[in-house]
Amino acid sequence: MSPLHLCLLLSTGLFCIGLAGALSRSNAILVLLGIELMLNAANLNFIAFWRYGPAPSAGAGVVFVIFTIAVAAAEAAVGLALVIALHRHRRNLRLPEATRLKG
Amino acid sequence: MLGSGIIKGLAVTAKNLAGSFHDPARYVTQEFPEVQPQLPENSRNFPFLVADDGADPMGTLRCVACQICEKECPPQCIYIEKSKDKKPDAAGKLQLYPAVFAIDTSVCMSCQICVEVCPFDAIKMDQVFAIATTDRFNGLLLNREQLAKSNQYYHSIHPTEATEVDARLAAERKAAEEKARAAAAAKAAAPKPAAPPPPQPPA
Amino acid sequence: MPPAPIFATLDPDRAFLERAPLLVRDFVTGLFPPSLQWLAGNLLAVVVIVLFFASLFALLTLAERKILGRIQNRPGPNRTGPAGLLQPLADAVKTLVKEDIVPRAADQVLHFLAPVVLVSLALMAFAVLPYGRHLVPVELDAAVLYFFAAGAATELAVFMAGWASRNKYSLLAAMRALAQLISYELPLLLSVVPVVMLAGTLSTTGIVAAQAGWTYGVIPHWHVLTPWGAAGFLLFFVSALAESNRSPFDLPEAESELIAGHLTEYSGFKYALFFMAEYFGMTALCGMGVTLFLGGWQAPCAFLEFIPSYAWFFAKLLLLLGVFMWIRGTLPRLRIDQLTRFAWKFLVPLALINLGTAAFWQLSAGWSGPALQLARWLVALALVAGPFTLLGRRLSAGVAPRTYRYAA
Amino acid sequence: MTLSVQHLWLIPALPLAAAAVGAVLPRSGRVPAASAAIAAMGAAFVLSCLALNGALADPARHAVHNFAWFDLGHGAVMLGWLLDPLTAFMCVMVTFVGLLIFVFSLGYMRDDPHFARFFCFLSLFAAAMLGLLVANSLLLLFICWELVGLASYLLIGFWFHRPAAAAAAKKAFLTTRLGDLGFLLGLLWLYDSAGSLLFYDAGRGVLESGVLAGLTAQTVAGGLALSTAIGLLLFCGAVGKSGQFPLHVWLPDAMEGPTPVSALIHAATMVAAGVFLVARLYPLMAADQALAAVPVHALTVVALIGAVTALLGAVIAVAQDDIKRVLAFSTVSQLGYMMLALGVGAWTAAIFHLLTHAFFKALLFLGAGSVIHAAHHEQDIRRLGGLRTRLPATYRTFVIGMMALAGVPFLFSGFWSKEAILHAAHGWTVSPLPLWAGLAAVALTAFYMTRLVAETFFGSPRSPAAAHAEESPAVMRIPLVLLAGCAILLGFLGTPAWPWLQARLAGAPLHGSLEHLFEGGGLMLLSIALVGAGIGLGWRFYGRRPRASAAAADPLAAASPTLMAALAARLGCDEFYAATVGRLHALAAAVADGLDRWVLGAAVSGVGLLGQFGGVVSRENDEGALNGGFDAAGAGLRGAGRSYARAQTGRVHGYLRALAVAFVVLGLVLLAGGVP
Amino acid sequence: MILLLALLILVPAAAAMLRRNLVHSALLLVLSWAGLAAFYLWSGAEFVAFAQVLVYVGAVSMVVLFAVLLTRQNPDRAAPPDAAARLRAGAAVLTAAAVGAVIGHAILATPLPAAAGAPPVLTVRQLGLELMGRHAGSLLVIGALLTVALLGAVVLAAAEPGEKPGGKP
Repeated sequence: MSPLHLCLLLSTGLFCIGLAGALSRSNAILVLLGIELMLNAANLNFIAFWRYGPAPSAGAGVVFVIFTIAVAAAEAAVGLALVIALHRHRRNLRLPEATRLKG
Repeated sequence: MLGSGIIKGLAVTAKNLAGSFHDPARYVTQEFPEVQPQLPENSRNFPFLVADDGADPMGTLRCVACQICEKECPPQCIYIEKSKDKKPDAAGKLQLYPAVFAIDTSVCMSCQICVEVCPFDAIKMDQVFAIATTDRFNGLLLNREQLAKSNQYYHSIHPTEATEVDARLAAERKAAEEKARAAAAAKAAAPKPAAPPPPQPPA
Repeated sequence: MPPAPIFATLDPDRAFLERAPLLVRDFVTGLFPPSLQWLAGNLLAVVVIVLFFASLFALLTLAERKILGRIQNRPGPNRTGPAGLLQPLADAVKTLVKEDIVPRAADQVLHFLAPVVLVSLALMAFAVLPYGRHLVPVELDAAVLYFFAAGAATELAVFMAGWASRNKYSLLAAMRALAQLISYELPLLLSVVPVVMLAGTLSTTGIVAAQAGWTYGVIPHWHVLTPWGAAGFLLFFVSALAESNRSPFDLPEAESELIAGHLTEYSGFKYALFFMAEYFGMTALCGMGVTLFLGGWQAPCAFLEFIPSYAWFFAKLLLLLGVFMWIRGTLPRLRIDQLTRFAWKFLVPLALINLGTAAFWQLSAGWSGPALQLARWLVALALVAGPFTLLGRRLSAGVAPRTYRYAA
Repeated sequence: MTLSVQHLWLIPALPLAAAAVGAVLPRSGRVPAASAAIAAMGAAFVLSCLALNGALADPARHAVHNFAWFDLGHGAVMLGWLLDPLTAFMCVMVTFVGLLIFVFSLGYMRDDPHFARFFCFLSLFAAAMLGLLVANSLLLLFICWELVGLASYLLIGFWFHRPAAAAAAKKAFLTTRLGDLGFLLGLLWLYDSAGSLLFYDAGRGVLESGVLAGLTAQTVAGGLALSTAIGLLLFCGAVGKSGQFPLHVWLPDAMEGPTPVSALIHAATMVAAGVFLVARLYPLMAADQALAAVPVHALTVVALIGAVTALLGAVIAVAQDDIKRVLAFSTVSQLGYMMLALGVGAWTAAIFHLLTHAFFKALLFLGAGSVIHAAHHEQDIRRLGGLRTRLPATYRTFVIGMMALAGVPFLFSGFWSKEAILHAAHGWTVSPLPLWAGLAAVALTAFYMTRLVAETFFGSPRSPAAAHAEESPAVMRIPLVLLAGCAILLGFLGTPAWPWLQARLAGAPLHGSLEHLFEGGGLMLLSIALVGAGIGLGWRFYGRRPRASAAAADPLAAASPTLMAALAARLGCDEFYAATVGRLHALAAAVADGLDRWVLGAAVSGVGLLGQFGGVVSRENDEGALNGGFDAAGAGLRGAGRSYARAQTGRVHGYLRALAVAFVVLGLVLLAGGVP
Repeated sequence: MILLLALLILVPAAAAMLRRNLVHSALLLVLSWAGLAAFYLWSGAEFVAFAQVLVYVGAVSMVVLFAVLLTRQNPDRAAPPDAAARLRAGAAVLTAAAVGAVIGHAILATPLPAAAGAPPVLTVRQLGLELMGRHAGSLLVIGALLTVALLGAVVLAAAEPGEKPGGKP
């Protein structure tokens, strides 16, 4: 098993933890954090492939991670603003009860 | 412009910083144990008992243990026990004297009420301030011997006030003496009818 | 730059004093077997940094108290040891033996971790400062980023301290402190960006190297001596004051009003650690300011190069720290609304405009001839001074000097 | 003085900047918005003239300036500008006509509260059109193409508070979108097979022989050459944009927009875009001509669709009563002519007709606008009449436009361009249908235009509005006069005796001599005779005895009521679409509905996936149906939508879980399928 | 080394998802993010590592903590998990395990190149040229996205005009 395998497995583990958290927790903040973890797992993959990939000098992996981090920051800002708005309207953050947008 | 005030302020403090090294006006601290402060005459701290004679303070306390100060003291820091016997005071009159006179300076609040109420000018305010001690229970509880200070000392710390007090005491004593002399004279003249008493106003 | 300096100088790379720290390092690492020498070198750097800055911290506390005293026409601590030099030691002993009180409801682990995290993060920032010609503990390509990353992480510790105390005032104060730290991080970073832009590198050694050289041998090429650099330095300096919770931005602690804010529930050595971290942060920020704007370890004049570079660095560092103390002795504390308004309505716009000024400076680098040079300076100065005046006028609009009716 | 190709972008950029200015101005910024738009258009016109000057210096050359837009994989996506006589002539035409329309709008839209917004949209529209013209990349062309669609949507629906206008805008947008779907597919296919979307790129462009040879060498399903298949897909876009049968239904409805918009859309820009596209891609479309073994040539399809459209439009126009609708169907018909010309191989003739048509159709529309403006927004020709004396300037210019459109011989531009097309159709060997359709349309055009003029301007006013009409202000009259002049003069640029325009467009040397003037004299005589017949018949029916009142029956309808009713109903195209496509959609929606209800008891994730699938199906149906009737579809759509909505529980976890499960299933399928 | 890093990343992450106290969760996640930064550092992606610290440890964590406090998440008052929550947790773990199994199998089944030598060197200058050159368009888009997201967040989180600053209890 090569180090790349290990890195990818690590990323899988992180992704699954994030997924399990996002699915199981009812608190909107934790769901967001779970999603952040999944994003991080994706970043980890980019770096791993950049590190062990065929053309590391290209730097595309790193650039992509930088973009992902920026997007994740934006996502966190907007997501948490939504959380606050949700709290303002419902006085709690339990997602299973937030079904007002149901069609 | 924004910031000009800040610069002015910085200039002031910089002047202070630099001036503290050469300008005595900008370095006002007196280093205490080495340099004793010149206290102004009106400064006061804790009470002490005035003794007329520094050589025998216990014998010449002005205090007659009337206990007015003990009663008036707001934080109740004065404790007095009267003597069983009497001693003659400076005027030669027999008076009680305090067998125990204690002030707890950890309680005293330096209000000077005791001084104000004392009819005998026996308790006055001291100027000592370095009375720190390592024993916080007994070290600050001053007894009669520690409290008694001579009239000279009183003169040295509050000269104006002490002179006034002395003058007043002297005047009182003189009045008392005169009165006593008059009384004595009256007593002496009483057997002699030739010496009529001064005209009495009608009762 | 004229090629021939007016004064003959000795080659700084070969001067004994210049190389002395390196020689010592080589000697010490030479005592270890070759396979462990890299480890020994790094450990040595760590030990030297920790010891040096810890003692600098001790001296700084003393110096600050002395300077504040002098500013207030008094001598400051002068009893413990000769001229009060042992005062820090006495303080240390005092904090060490003091009772360590932890509120019963507090989150024990976080309450303990907060000062530890804070100090370690504050210490980490020292790793990338170039202290001298070849004296940089870790040569990083993204050193500036590293520095501010470490600095940003300290906010976490503040939050931990406030939250773990389980005291609502601590928590509120921590949130206020965070609001301040986050607000001022923006102008701080924005004021650094022009430097990075013009030096073309994020490496601290590279930035120092970009400020090398003198015009006529006496005017150094430091960033602070350009219009954008001066403005950037001021912005950096003010933001650094706020970032390190120094007066007049010391609201988070505000000993006299808030019973030390998020530190209320701390006592003894933990409190001392917070104190230490504050000084470390201040020193590191000053070091960064020296590196970014004041030419790092470069000597101010060519003929002064015989003084070793690290001496110059520390001289500038101490100068900046002295100014910090001077300001503390001068200015009263701001209110929280004044504080945030100052950051968002004054510093951030100025920093953004300064970015444009720096870009102009960079683009006009090719202008030659006295007329064009003059034009370059005038335009850049106008770009700096105009917004400053206008924004300043807006900021101070409606604020008149206070009149004291009953004061002389 | 010339404009080099590197700076060609300035031409679309100027109106774009004007649009940006208009967009940020407040509602009260009427003067700055209008002056920015007109100034930008005027400057663009000057630049276009400079560009034309440069292009004519060497007409055979395709000057290009290409640059990388962004990197994608191993190559870069290239964009570029192209300057050749086709581009230059089109630019001059668009900017000139556009400028006049802008000026006209000053008067026409004077009282509108959203005056500034109107000019913003107009500028955007012009910018998109000009961008389309200067593009040297099919991708850039497509982008501008879509922008044109967007701007037309905004302009047609400018009076969006009127339901008819909003519906017309939607209809125009969605109908053209249907054609654009083909365009997009063709574009992607072309990129896939040619590896580039540049037209000319030093031998690597898709319109250059090397790439074309590769495209014709391959065949796809049905034996079509690859170039034919791609060409036909791209042609779909032109069909939609140029209002060709069967996607012509949006064009008459687009009359709901303000009249200057109609002039812009029908004369200069939007409809011309389709013709321009085919002309631009002519080498690609014609690439399969050399192949004998293919079942159908791309150009054959173009020619046949053009012929059908030319005839259909002319026939329907006979029975329309709205002044603008008559003109709209005549546009459909004329565009059919152009397509026909392209299809039979005479692309220069098509562009010649496009240019002449642009001028006289703009003239007619603006004239109609002037009539409408004067008659207090009365558009029904049965209620007009007698305006000859009340609006003398409008009448004169309108008649010139009518003569040009009808193809009155020798003096008017329409005659020469139409003649060129008929001549080319005559020479086409594949089928005689285009020629016949063209000739029939000639007669019909003359007939309905005579009807229009007679009904509008002769007789006596048949409504109070018409009776109180007053001549429009000078700002509206001057464009009319200028356009009328052009409608006459432009024809002489392309007479058979001196085909300067065609030669310049084709980059061929000019062989002019007077003896060519009456080349193919028989055909010309026939068409002159047909024109005369059309005008004569029209005058006989409508001119000699004007109708007495608005309610009086149409003389033609009296003769053949059924036919006339069918024509008035536009041959039932809309109804046909409603009945077929709309019903199909309703059926599909019902099926999806039933499926959903049936699945409802199963796992939520299943419902979610099916619902999404059903949603996609429904959306496809939607797009297919919207060009038909909206109403027929509405009920089914609502029902389907309600049941899809049930899958949208609003529970974030549900969505997430469905995603995860779907991912697992996908992974398992891939693993089982042996994909590592 | 990588196992150590994995431990540093996964254990806090898992613990964060299990804790009932939101502040603890957030702080544990910060630890996990720091571990990720260490991983990047180990991989030679220095810049990304510092960016990760700056953005996640410095900024995102702050935003999260602010959100936690602003929404008054009191750990003492949190309801104990009910049956539905337990069911959901079980389903979530199962789903995540299934996803993990599928990906893990896919990874293990893929023959990947053996270890490269030293970590690749990518200086900040190269990275900057890369960002400003080939990816300049994307950089602009990201910048616009960030701006819009920030404005949107401000609009979303700002108190509505009629609302009192403190809000209702």
